[in-house]
Amino acid sequence: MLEQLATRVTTCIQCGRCTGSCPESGKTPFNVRMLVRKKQFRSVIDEAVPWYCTSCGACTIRCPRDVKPSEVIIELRSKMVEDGDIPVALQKALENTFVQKNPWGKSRNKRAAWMEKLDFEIPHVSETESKRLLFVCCIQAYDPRCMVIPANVAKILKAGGMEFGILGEEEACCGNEIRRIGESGLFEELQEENLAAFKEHGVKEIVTLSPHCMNVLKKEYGDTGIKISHYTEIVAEMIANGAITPRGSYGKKVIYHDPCFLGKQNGIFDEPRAILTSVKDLELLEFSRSREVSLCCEGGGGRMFFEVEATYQRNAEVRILDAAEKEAEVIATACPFCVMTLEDPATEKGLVVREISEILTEVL
Amino acid sequence: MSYTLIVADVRQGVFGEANLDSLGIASLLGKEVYLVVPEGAYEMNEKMADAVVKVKAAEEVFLNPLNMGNILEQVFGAHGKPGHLVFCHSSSGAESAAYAAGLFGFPVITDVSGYDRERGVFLKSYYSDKIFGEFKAAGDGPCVITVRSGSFRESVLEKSFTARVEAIENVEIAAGRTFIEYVEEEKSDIDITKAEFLLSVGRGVGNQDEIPSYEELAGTLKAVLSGSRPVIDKLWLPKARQVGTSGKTVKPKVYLAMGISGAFQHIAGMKDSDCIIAVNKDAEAPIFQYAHYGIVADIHKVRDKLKEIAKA
Amino acid sequence: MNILVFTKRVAATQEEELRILDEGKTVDLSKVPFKVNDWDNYAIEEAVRIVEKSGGAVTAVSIGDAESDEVLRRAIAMGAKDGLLIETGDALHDPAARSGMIRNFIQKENVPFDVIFTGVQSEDDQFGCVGGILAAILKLPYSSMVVGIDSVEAGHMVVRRELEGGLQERVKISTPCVLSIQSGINEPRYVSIMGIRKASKVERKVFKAGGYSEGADAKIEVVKWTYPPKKGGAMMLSGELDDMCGQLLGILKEKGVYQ
Amino acid sequence: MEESERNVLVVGGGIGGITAGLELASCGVRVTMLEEGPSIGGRMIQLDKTFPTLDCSTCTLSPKMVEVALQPRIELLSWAKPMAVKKKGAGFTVTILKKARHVDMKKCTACGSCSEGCPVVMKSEFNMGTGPRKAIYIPFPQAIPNKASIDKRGERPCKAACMDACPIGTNVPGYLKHISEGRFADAYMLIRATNPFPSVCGRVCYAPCERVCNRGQLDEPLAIRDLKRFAVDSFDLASLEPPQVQKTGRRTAVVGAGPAGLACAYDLAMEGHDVTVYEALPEPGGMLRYAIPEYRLPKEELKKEIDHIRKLGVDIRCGVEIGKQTSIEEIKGRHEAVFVATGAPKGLPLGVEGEALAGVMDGIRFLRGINDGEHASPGRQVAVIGGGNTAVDCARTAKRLGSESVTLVYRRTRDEMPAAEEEVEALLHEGVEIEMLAAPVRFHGEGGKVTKMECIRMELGEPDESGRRRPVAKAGSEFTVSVDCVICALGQATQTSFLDALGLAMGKGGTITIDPATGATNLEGVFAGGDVVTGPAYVVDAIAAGKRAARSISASLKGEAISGEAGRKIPQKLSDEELAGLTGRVQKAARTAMPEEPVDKRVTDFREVALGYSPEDAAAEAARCLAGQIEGCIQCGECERRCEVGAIDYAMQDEIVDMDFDGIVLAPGFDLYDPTEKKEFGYGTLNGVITGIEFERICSVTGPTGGDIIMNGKVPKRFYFIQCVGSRDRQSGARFCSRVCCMYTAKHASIVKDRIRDAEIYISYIDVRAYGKGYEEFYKSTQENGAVYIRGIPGEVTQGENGLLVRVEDMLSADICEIEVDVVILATGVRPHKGIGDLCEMMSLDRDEYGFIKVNAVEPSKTNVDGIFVCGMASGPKDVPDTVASGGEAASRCMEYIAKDISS
Repeated sequence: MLEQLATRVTTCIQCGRCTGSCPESGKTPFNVRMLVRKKQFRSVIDEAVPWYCTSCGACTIRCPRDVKPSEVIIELRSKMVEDGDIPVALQKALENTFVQKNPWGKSRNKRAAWMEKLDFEIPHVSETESKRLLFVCCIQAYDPRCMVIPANVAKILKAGGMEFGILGEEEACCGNEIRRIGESGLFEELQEENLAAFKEHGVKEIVTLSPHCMNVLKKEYGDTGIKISHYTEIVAEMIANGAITPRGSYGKKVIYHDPCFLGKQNGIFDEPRAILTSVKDLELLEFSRSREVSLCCEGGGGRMFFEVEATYQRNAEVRILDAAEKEAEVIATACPFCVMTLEDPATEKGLVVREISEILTEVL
Repeated sequence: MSYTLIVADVRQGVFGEANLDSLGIASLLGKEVYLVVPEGAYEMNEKMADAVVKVKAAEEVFLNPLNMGNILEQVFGAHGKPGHLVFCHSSSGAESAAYAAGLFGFPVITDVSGYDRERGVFLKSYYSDKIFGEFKAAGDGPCVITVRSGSFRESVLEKSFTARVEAIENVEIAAGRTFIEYVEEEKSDIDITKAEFLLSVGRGVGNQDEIPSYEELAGTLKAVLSGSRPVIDKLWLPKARQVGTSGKTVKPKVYLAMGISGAFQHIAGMKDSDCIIAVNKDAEAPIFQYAHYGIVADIHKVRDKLKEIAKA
Repeated sequence: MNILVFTKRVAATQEEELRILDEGKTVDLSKVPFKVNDWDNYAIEEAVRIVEKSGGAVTAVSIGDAESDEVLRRAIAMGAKDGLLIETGDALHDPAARSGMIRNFIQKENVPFDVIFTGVQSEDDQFGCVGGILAAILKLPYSSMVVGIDSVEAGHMVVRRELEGGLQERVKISTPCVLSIQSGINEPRYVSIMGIRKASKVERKVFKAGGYSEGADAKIEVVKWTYPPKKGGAMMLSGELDDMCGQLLGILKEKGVYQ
Repeated sequence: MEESERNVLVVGGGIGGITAGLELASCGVRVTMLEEGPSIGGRMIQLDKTFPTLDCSTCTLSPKMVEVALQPRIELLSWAKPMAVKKKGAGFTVTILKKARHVDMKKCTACGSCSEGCPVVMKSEFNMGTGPRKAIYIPFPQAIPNKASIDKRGERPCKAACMDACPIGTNVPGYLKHISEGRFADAYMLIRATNPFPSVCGRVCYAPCERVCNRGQLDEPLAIRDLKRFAVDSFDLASLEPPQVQKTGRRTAVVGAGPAGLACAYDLAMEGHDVTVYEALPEPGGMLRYAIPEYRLPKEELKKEIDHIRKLGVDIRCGVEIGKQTSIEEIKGRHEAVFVATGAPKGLPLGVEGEALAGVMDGIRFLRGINDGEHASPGRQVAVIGGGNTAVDCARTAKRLGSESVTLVYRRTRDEMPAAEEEVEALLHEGVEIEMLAAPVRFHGEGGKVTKMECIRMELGEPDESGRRRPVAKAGSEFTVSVDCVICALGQATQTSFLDALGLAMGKGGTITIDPATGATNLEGVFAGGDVVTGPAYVVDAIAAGKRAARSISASLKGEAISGEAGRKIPQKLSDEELAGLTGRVQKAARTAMPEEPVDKRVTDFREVALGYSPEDAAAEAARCLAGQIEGCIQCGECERRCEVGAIDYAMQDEIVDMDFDGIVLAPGFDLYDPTEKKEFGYGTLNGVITGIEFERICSVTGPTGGDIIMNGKVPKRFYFIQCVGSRDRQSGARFCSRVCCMYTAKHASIVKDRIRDAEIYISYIDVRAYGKGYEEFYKSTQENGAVYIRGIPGEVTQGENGLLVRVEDMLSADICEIEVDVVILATGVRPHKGIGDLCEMMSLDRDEYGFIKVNAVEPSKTNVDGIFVCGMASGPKDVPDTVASGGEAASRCMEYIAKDISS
């Protein structure tokens, strides 16, 4: 069971830092401070509003009173989920997750289909000595654009001499987004299912591909005793200790976009950059809004599955314009959701979005 | 069992094309073909059946499944029970077929899209066409079937003579259900999920000024214009026209995508369309992986050419 | 108004690649997840909305194996008062057999109802007949493809049926009656896991199917399962612009969307 | 109460401590006041104005500070803090640490010249880092005590052997420090302080400093000479105006315009004396001008240096040959002192048969010809005899003039060659061959022209008096080579015949005998130095000799005794332990190579070979200096050199003393919250985001800009103040209100309005806490003066196109605003002083939940320990008036306590 993260709405002093931090405030009707206020007074909340939250976490990180506004949003959503007041697209994602254990409703039987791209076999984690699990995550198991990521990371880890296995069809959605959508019951089921699988196969260590999985496994699965890392942490270390050396050259100007769940929320800023700077001829640029103040791409908090009714300039587009201004040729990131949201506007501007593992695989 | 009885699919005075499928399977079944239609000015080729039974009743009465029992009883009374009772797999056909099967205790096989004459088995879709079942009625009694539109048209055999005409004079009208009126669907804005043919445009249209000319093409082709997110985001088309996870999920018969590269969210909203045709100048565009037909070309040129040919 | 709604647990095959086993005798569903039939979901939602508005109770009934309890819990979570399971081990492919069993059950158990809702069809077999046959054998008025219930009065309802090409017909139907509910009639509410867990506390009655099979024999049989004819990837149209556009219009014509 | 023997310790010299201390002293108590830093004044002295009257903070506080200094019953110990406290009866024994300030307070006159010369630039704590200070400094002009102190934070990891090795004691660590931190002009001026020829030494010095550089023990020695060259290259000497010196009217003469003579002339001129230099050759510069080839020392560079000397007023008269146009007696008669530095201009003959043949020439003459502009090739096959720098210069020059083959013939081996190693290296690179262990014995000629050279093989025998092994001819090993030119560069001799009339004492080889400590000859008023004394030697030695003579001459002109220079220290090497200690601490880094003209290009002309460093390379190379690895004083000795009263004492040690007190008043003050962790505000990453106290310094008349609000060289127009940064903040562990920020922000806003009329001012607040008399009114008038108060704290500050973008919800309208400004000022909250933990531990004091010293609610200066009282922010946030009140309260409570002690 997930330990209930108690929010502290009553301690809110209405300083407004949350709204000022929020990537959705101003351009959408979403005002997180106001929602907290309404929660304080138990006032009626417009049903459409809580769904704008991208769960980037900036409000919670910056709240001086530890009110945890992003958790307040989850609480509001939970209530709405229980009442069934939930956008249809999200409803579909939840129902799909219920049936197929992934929000896209893709066949669970094809959860390991990404391996077809590999020229080597990855054993089931139970067959490994290290009991080190590569946790693939739904989007990377199914989306054709993202399926290359597990394949690339597998190649890189193998090159670095690391043993690992997968759960294959036994893996269920990590539930990070499900919890953020407010479906706590479903989240618990996923958590139980995954934990049971971890336990059954004696998993000792988990390498995640998506920062979203890492976040939930690390922070919201309770004390599992399992070491959880993002693959960039592992790979950066491999590069540092010489286990792998990027040999090829990548003569491009690359700008790195910090994913919220990797950076802001989990403090992993340097490892992805270390990987990129280890590549010959790669010129690493920085957004003026980077690291802790990186702009959210709006892919989190369920926003991957549905888009709000709003006509405003999307953050992904803002991001791409910023990248173009810095004369970047490639936008690198370390999160599949960021890849998906950034790619569309990037293509329009003639820029390329690459997950870090894609760049590394190219030069390995 | 010497004949096949077809219940005609009619609506608002029109003898629909779908009847050709009923006539087609009847030809395959190889027995005399009887066609039951309401009396009225229906345009049809009367050489397709051996006999046409004209029911002297209003079309609405004919289409009410509760009345179908009485009509059929009168046919059976005159000719005995048919070998097969054929309906179109349409809104009314399927309704009346089921009701009739229940009423007379006939076996029923619906949505038939094939018939193996040798083995006498009907092919019926299962699991959204992922599997087909070969079905056969138990026993030798009459069997109700509904046929899938477009499945048997080619098998229609024109008879060498005009069908003989019979009539049913009085139909007992059931009280349980009465027709009130036809309702055109509300047209405040077009519901793209209901359209059979969508012409969908994407980022590839380039700019807003091009939109009217695609609207024009949609008009010419009698398609409904829809769009992918970038087009909606830029307010070139109203939000209600958006196809994709953030817009509507559509399953038209034909989805003609022009200048849409095929973002994942978009694909999710249209992949179940019966027929997807993609036009894009980028041969590598992901949409081609989902399309049934593809054209690699400049979409504006294709647009102009289509208009030109269609108008000619 | 008491509404009896039939709900079925079906294989969620949309994303699956199905395999036929035993030379066409069986379809392998062992690794396929199950879910509630989509049309039934709309039917339950509509029923619940009616009773929420004008009183009465919704009773959900499912024919299937013990696992079908899941769809009953779901229906209860949506607002049904009771859940009844007619437990049977065999898959009933014949709608006539299903309908017969339902008639026997209703009559034998004296299940009270004012209206019976079914989904237009079930996702697996796509017969779309249970409602129609059931109405006929219960001698009740029937309407399928219901996309709107405009009014519910004492003794009758006014409903809208979906026809082709965006056309609808409005009919008056006297109650009791059987209605087959078309998808899109409403937007079914989301049923949260918490909701389902709460629903689990409501008792569901289980009846063994064997007691209701008299006169409900199958009238059709499956001879063999086959795969659909293979479809390739995108067929790329080639040639000059003229040719390609000509072919395109040809396809449109063939698909019946353009004359 | 009468004068008692009561003693009270006051810890902390802020306004609280000052108040308490003065109160106690005025009651006859002896007060010892400990201040941890260099001066009392605390936070208040950093403020520009005080609230709400906008009185000048310095004007209010500095009289009180002076009172502390003048109050005879107060003993002020700066750089001091308590280490341990023991109860002793009703009183306490306190162990006090007095940190060494390395300046003798009794001697220091606060003249400031030490700070002026110090090469170590640090951030001024007083100015909150908005301005610089030096490693030796007085924190601000009103400081009490007003004495310099040295910020010596670590032992210098090397021993500055470079300075000891340099004949003119160049402050090498000092100028390297300047270069490593980008202050190239400062570096140049520091070099110039002891060296009138930086440009020459930056090119041709033999760099004894590098030979002893202790970095060499770790990896490679610093490129000290090349860095000097860099400093020279980055400075435009022509733009340097010579200092205005007080003329003495004393007349001095220098004979010989070589490096020794000119160095002497320069220093004499700097002392204000009239100097006339007599030079026989047409141009000044001596060997620098006539012997060193252009590719090593461009004439233009030398000319700049000499021009500067002329600019100083030195009269250089060229083409004046003593004994022809004038005589030495005449010169001596016209001047009060004469420095003879005529060098060693004469080439030594080889003394073998055939030396008179055409094609056999003297090296010095050859080079002089080239330097005069002759560019004819000396011959096709050239042999250069000798192994010194002159020989090497001759050979490389011959190569450049197009000689097909150039061979250096040397009696010993390469190891014994006196020429600089890198010169020999360059020579080989450029294609000159060295014929070692060979010496010419005879030249053969045809038609009076040399055609062949006969040599004999040598072998090395016993070492001679120079320590080098003596070459011995191997009989019968003669061999002959074809040559058409032989350049002899065996050595040089002085030419002193024109001095004969004076009767100078002469040594062997025609050199003048002097007192090596002073440069004085046997004749009064006549000094000598350079090659004429030593025989041919290095440039820097000549400069040193000139400087030494100038010092002696100056002294003699003033009538002072001529004393020698204090004995030069012998360069020290690192011990093995010292070296081991360094190995872990200092990252190894190779010496940065000096870029050079490629060989194929350079041998075709006389362009300078060494190209000079880029600023980046120079800074990186200079940063290798071990002295620069420590923070604070690098012990370069510059202050010591400048301090006229000898107050500098590097060796001063910390002191620990025990003292007895009857009571203690604690006033350690507070710290300000460091907003770096609030990344969203960009403090430390965005230019223009500063804290309130930093802004206070920028506004202050005693601040780095003298009170003009200037940031990044511009007057900012748009200001954004963010309140409650680190206050009422659970995340940073301080839920309390800091009490002062609302009002100091209002004060800042009104200061800005006062100084920048058209300023736009935004103030983000949660609620404005303006309690008490005059506060609310002040807040109101700030608003009325145009400061826009926005209810809501910004979520983030980011870099916008034309400034900083502040993103904030204006909560009264729920609008999200993005406001572009030039400056964002964070009203950081207060925190308990970082030393308070130690203090409480040693005194067994309780602390409250926030870490302040816990006090009794109704007697707010009483701690849990009898006899220890507290005032000011140490017990919680207070503004200035409250702190003053609490200081008084603490003093009276303490008086009460010690009086009880007396009466009992």
